[in-house]
Amino acid sequence: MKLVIAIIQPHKLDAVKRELEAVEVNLMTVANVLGQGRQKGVTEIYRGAKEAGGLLNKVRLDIAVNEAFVEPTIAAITKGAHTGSVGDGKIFVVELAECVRISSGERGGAAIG
Amino acid sequence: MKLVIAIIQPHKLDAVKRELEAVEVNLMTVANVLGQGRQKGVTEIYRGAKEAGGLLNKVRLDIAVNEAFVEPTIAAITKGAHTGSVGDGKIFVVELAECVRISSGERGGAAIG
Amino acid sequence: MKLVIAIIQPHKLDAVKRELEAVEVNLMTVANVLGQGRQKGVTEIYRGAKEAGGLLNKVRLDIAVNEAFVEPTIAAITKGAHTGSVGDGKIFVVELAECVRISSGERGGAAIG
Amino acid sequence: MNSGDTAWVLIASALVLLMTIPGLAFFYGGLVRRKNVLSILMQCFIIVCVISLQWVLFGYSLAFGPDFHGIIGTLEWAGLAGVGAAPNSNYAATIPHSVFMIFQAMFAIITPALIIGAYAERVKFPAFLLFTLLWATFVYDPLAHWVWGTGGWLKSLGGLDFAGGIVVHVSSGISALVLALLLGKRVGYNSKPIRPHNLPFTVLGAALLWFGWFGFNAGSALAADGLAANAFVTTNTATAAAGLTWALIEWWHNGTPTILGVATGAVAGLVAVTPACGFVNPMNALFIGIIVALVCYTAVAVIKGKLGYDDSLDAFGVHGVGGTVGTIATGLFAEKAVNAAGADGLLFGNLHQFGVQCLMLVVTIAFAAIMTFIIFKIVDAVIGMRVEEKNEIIGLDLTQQSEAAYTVIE
Amino acid sequence: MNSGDTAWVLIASALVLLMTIPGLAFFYGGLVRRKNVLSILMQCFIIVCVISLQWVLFGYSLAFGPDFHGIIGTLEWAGLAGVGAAPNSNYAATIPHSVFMIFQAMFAIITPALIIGAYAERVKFPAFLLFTLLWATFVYDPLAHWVWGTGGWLKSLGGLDFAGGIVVHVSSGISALVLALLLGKRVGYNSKPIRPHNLPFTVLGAALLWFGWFGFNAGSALAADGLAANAFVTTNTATAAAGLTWALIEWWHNGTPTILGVATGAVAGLVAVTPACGFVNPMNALFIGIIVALVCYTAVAVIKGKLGYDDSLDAFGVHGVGGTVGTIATGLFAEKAVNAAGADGLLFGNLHQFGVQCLMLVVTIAFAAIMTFIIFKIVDAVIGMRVEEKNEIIGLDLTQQSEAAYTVIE
Amino acid sequence: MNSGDTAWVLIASALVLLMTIPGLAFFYGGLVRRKNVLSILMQCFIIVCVISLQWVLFGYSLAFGPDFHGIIGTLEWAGLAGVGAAPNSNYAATIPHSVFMIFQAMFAIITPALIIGAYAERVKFPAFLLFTLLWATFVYDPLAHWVWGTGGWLKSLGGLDFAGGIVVHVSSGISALVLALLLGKRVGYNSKPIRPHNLPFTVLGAALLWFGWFGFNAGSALAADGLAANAFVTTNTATAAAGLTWALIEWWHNGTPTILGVATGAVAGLVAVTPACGFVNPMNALFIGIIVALVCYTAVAVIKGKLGYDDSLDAFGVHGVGGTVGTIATGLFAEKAVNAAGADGLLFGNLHQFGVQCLMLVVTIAFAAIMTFIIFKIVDAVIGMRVEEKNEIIGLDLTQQSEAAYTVIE
Ligand SMILES: Nc1ncnc2c1ncn2[C@@H]1O[C@H](COP(=O)(O)OP(=O)(O)O)[C@@H](O)[C@H]1O
Ligand SMILES: Nc1ncnc2c1ncn2[C@@H]1O[C@H](COP(=O)(O)OP(=O)(O)O)[C@@H](O)[C@H]1O
Ligand SMILES: Nc1ncnc2c1ncn2[C@@H]1O[C@H](COP(=O)(O)OP(=O)(O)O)[C@@H](O)[C@H]1O
Repeated sequence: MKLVIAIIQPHKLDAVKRELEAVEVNLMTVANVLGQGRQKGVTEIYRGAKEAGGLLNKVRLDIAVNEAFVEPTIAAITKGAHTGSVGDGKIFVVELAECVRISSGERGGAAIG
Repeated sequence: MKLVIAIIQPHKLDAVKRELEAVEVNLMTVANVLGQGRQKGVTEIYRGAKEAGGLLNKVRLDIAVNEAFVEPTIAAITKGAHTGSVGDGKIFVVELAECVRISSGERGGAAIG
Repeated sequence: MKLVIAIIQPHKLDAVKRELEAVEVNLMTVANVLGQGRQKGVTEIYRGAKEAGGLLNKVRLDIAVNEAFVEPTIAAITKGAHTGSVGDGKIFVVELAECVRISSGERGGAAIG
Repeated sequence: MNSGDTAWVLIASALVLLMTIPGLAFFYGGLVRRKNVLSILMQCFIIVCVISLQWVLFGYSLAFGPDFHGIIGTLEWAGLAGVGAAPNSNYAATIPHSVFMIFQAMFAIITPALIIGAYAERVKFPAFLLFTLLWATFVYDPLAHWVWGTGGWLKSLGGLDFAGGIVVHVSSGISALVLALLLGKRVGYNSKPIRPHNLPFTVLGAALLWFGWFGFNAGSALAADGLAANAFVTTNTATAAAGLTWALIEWWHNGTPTILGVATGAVAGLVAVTPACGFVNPMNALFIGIIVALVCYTAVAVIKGKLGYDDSLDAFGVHGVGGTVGTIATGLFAEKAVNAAGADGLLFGNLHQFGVQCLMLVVTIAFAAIMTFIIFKIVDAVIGMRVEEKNEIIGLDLTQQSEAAYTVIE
Repeated sequence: MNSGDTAWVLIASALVLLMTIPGLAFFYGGLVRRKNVLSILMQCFIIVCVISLQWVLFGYSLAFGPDFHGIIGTLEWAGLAGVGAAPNSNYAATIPHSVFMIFQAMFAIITPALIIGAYAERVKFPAFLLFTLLWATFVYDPLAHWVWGTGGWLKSLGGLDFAGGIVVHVSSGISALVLALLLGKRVGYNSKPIRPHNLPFTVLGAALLWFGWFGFNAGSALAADGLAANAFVTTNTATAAAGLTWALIEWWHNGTPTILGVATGAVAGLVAVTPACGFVNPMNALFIGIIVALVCYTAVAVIKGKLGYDDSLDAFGVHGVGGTVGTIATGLFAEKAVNAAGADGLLFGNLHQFGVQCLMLVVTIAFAAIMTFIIFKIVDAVIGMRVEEKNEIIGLDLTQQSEAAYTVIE
Repeated sequence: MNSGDTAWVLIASALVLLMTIPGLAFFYGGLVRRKNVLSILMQCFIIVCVISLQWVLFGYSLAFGPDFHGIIGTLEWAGLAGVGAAPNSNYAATIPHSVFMIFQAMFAIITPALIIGAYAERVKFPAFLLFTLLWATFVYDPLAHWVWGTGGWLKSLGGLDFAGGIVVHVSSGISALVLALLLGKRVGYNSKPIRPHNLPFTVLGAALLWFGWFGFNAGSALAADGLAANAFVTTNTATAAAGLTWALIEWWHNGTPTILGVATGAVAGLVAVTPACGFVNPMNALFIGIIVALVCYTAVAVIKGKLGYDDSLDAFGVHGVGGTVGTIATGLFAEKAVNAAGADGLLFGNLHQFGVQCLMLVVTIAFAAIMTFIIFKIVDAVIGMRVEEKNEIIGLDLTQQSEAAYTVIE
């Protein structure tokens, strides 16, 4: 089991969700985050005081999947979020030691989907 | 050491915290997240435009614990968050390679609690 | 590759970012979280109803780095966030199995920076 | 007809509308949880719509129309028949009758809206709507007739209620208590305080209430004259005194004063001075403000906790209790020196007036409580007042209105 | 001169300013996404600044100054020359001329601000600014002269527009449609609804619009008298009827009523009653409210979706369509019994008036549409109306103004 | 007595209250960080309470009561003795004396509230409270007497201050600067800009300030007449000019205009036109608006940064500097043609008046600065003005009031 963590552009969320559905990955947890990456933030000005390049809004997806789904998940996210330019985001994959479904107490691969 | 990540219903947070306290797990990090799971979201309507089943509010707990506490932590979360119906949430467990307490510089198991 | 997760005091974010820059760690994802730690929350009162010690605002940093950067990253965060008192925060390190840059499709260590 | 008086009552009418939306809507809306804020705004807004229509169609006629045995107005003025530009000198000789009518419409609107505070976060929208319509028709309209309508029996007895301490606040506050008791507590109540999701909204609402209340109270003089001026000054003074007193009590009792406390105190002060503002002098208004803060604080922060009913936003604790304080205070502090058309109170040697005020109070409490009980039972039988637990947990915004107040991710 | 009338029109002027900022600004601002809210507030605010100056410098003179062949005012009153404390009896005999001027200034301000709803979330700030200035000068000012200016040709034909159904709402609403079509859809439109980022702000705005509209409509009587009272009552009644009707349609159509629906309906009611409020009686205003809700709901929730243009915040669907309904309704329901200076409408046997109203409508639609098209083309050529896609995605707040509305991490 | 004038000053009084809460409270509240917003709202709200009481108990008498050697009013009117429905013809012959009193109360309230901008985010609540009470009594009340009180020495010299440029803005602005210097910078100031946590709130506040300021300025005519009309028009014109000018300067200087800039400019315009509005014509008001934007922008965005004091929300930069500009401008642009009871300024050949204005300015600056210094030292010795660093970091809402503005998780 793996936990796939993706940081994407907010306006790509719907496209990514569509692609994930297409590979039957339907469960996920989504959060608002701010990103500092190669993409430069926009300068902000408040009463003349400038703040160069602040953090940018990003969306973080956490998706726990069984091994077989890891590559399809990465491919789907990439497909939905890709524009080819700086700021598209990153995907991080972490080994998952255990997974529990609270409602049923199921564990492991069975609990993921 | 493990990092226990739990996604639960927001209104169960207090109950979960009480159960965790009972097993002496007092430290945690909490965040607002949105979940897409088996539980269906509620349809929203704005000037006639419908959006079926949006994301649902969930709470994410990140709890770093030593090995001995992993199962008690899972059990406590389950106890506090369980209702038996769809939407109760999931627990994910990840191996923790290191832990550092910033104030003292302590590392490893000693830094977790 | 490792994923370094740091929970720090919000007002230390700028200092931490400066220290990270100094060791050439420029990419990161930042989120608002609430922490329950050894530091006590402040009592809140609403029309006479008291709630003792609620959760405290914290900032969470997720930084994916190659092995060589792990210790410098920990050191930089510690330097920026340290005051020596309760509440300074924690750093958690997790093994990273894979990393993908969406824009280019690059993988592994090359995708991280 | 007097253009200055007309200008004043027109703007006062607009101010009283402002009290309900956005004033009360934001005062209450900030106090609930994020998932229920729209339900409050919706309830306030739709009340404005529904009661505006009820009022012009028949409510005004029931309340202020030609008297039927002192207990109700006839339907002669239904659909505003005969309510036009010509003044009605029974009510206000220097302004168009329709201006008096619309000014009173705004009072009829805000009264049921005050009750929202008691059942917030747990009623079905259709049930709320039916309840409100019945309550306005069978509680507010008769009561307004008794106390303010030409020929109304409490008015004939000499009861004093300058701007609605009885008709607006006691009536809604008592009904709120009855509803809170009948509905039961919110899911999760008691385990820990249910925190206001947006206190700045609450402060915005409180400030707009204060602002609008000048229309409510000083507008009730129905002229731009010395009496309006007195009502304006007493209103501001009592409110300030109550807001400050509440802060000081909190300071002493809990160690810190809070903005929610000051805002709540100010509203309590506004409530208490409402029946009194055109009959008492400013220094006595100051006392009224101090007293009401002491009493309401005790009700809200001490007694409610002990009795354990869930008056979500303290509609009873502030309006019911505050209106009671104000009604009695009017019986104490009223003086003919302030308003020759009024009466002297107990402190000026007139025990009779004090008795009349207490009578009015008892009558109103009994009437409002009983009627609310009956209406609740009817609506509960027909529709069911309370939402399912599942929907209460998800929140009323999504389940009753299919809307969310704020986006999280865009 | 009459101090009561002056007091009323002064406060009414302030109320109409309040309609634009913060009223409309928050109504619209809540409906857009988080990243664009400041752009809306900015557009509303700067319109107030720019048009205030345009108006005193030359706009007022163009619109209301000495007539030139029925089509425009001369520049005789530019820089407010001769517009002082003495009343101008052509417009308002009992108040200072400068009060009439500033009251009208607020109308000139809000009209271009209404159009914002159509191009929200995708125009360049400099282009918006130039467009607005040209539109105010070449669309609003002439139209105001035709309908309201002494000697204006539509006024001479007997066209009735009490408070701006034609001049304000139809003109801006039609222009909004033209702009929406010319600009094209927002990035991501259609894939799923673009959700309001802060509905409480929208409700706040709607409530302030309702409140301020009393100044708009009842202030248009230019006196604190029975006519103002009638306009006040009809305004409130039509608005309430439209808000409630919208909720009921939604309930029947979608299963739940929404606060956004009630607020939208209320605004539609306000729009439709605007031309009519000083000519119709309250019960007919009630009908107007019901009708406009039915028509606008269809336009916004059914037709717009089918035709597929992106009128971001329904400036056309509410103001264009609602203003049209109101203008026609005035031709139907107007009666001399309400306002002797008005006329009877079709239902009172006067087909002529109905024809005049339709003529006004056609003229206004054609004029506004053509002029907006021309101005758009000019501005688009000079500056470019639409922001780059990249900037649209990042949001206008950061890219057009270098500001963010809310902090995320502090 | 005149009902139209009374109606106007009553509503104007309510408008000036609205300026403080919610106007200024939200203008300032949006500019601070999330953790301090309630502290601002609290400070504004409690000032309304405390000064309302101070004013009726003794403040009004000190400021406007029977003169004692030109420097202070006696306590003859303490507790509003003799301040009732009968007009006081020294101040306003056509409205009840109590209306004049309550109108002035609102000025006494907002003045210390303006100072909040200088010490925001770092004072102890009890210290703030004591400071405010002392400042109102020992700075505001005497100054109001000198400039506006019958017999006041600056008034006797012929100083012109129509609505409080000196009494309200210069006095508070200078005191703000002194406080900012004495208190020192906020923790973390300078490392990077402290960003406004909710700019829509700030815009809401600015818009309500603009709206309420019509009451402030045009209400200062104390009648609904041509003078009020002039004040209304000049106020709107100067404000619009200043808002637009600020945007243009920013555009040129930084590349983009901002809504915070426009709002700040508008407030600066309002401030500068305050002393002048009843003495100058609209076109000169337009110039005043342009000038004040240029000067205040320089003060806020250039000079402050160089000098390095932390005037958190620019209370000095806007009110101190803007009030100074307005006071001098009054000495330049005033003309008897606008207000026969006024005087001609320098541009109309009257050097004397210009001198008097400068004298008033110097006196006020010196008096306010010295008194603020003394009061600060006293309060700092007794209570300590500044919060502990730990509490400043956690935020004033939690540490001074035990409240949080917004819930994060529910
Ligand atoms: N090494 C990293 N650790 C944590 N987050 C990262 C890292 N690199 C990128 N991110 C996240 O991904 C987002 C996109 O990164 P960016 O460098 O702009 O994109 P890209 O690599 O596609 O050009 C960043 O804003 C940040 O949130
Ligand atoms: N595979 C997964 N990956 C990431 N998050 C998940 C996954 N499965 C569930 N979740 C999270 O858990 C929440 C509850 O899931 P749901 O399927 O509704 O609950 P349950 O399995 O208890 O019925 C979801 O809303 C989502 O946030
Ligand atoms: N074991 C843990 N698991 C998850 N989060 C933790 C854990 N320990 C600490 N934290 C996070 O770190 C923050 C700081 O912890 P705290 O105990 O106050 O700091 P310190 O250890 O530096 O005194 C907490 O508020 C919490 O968010």
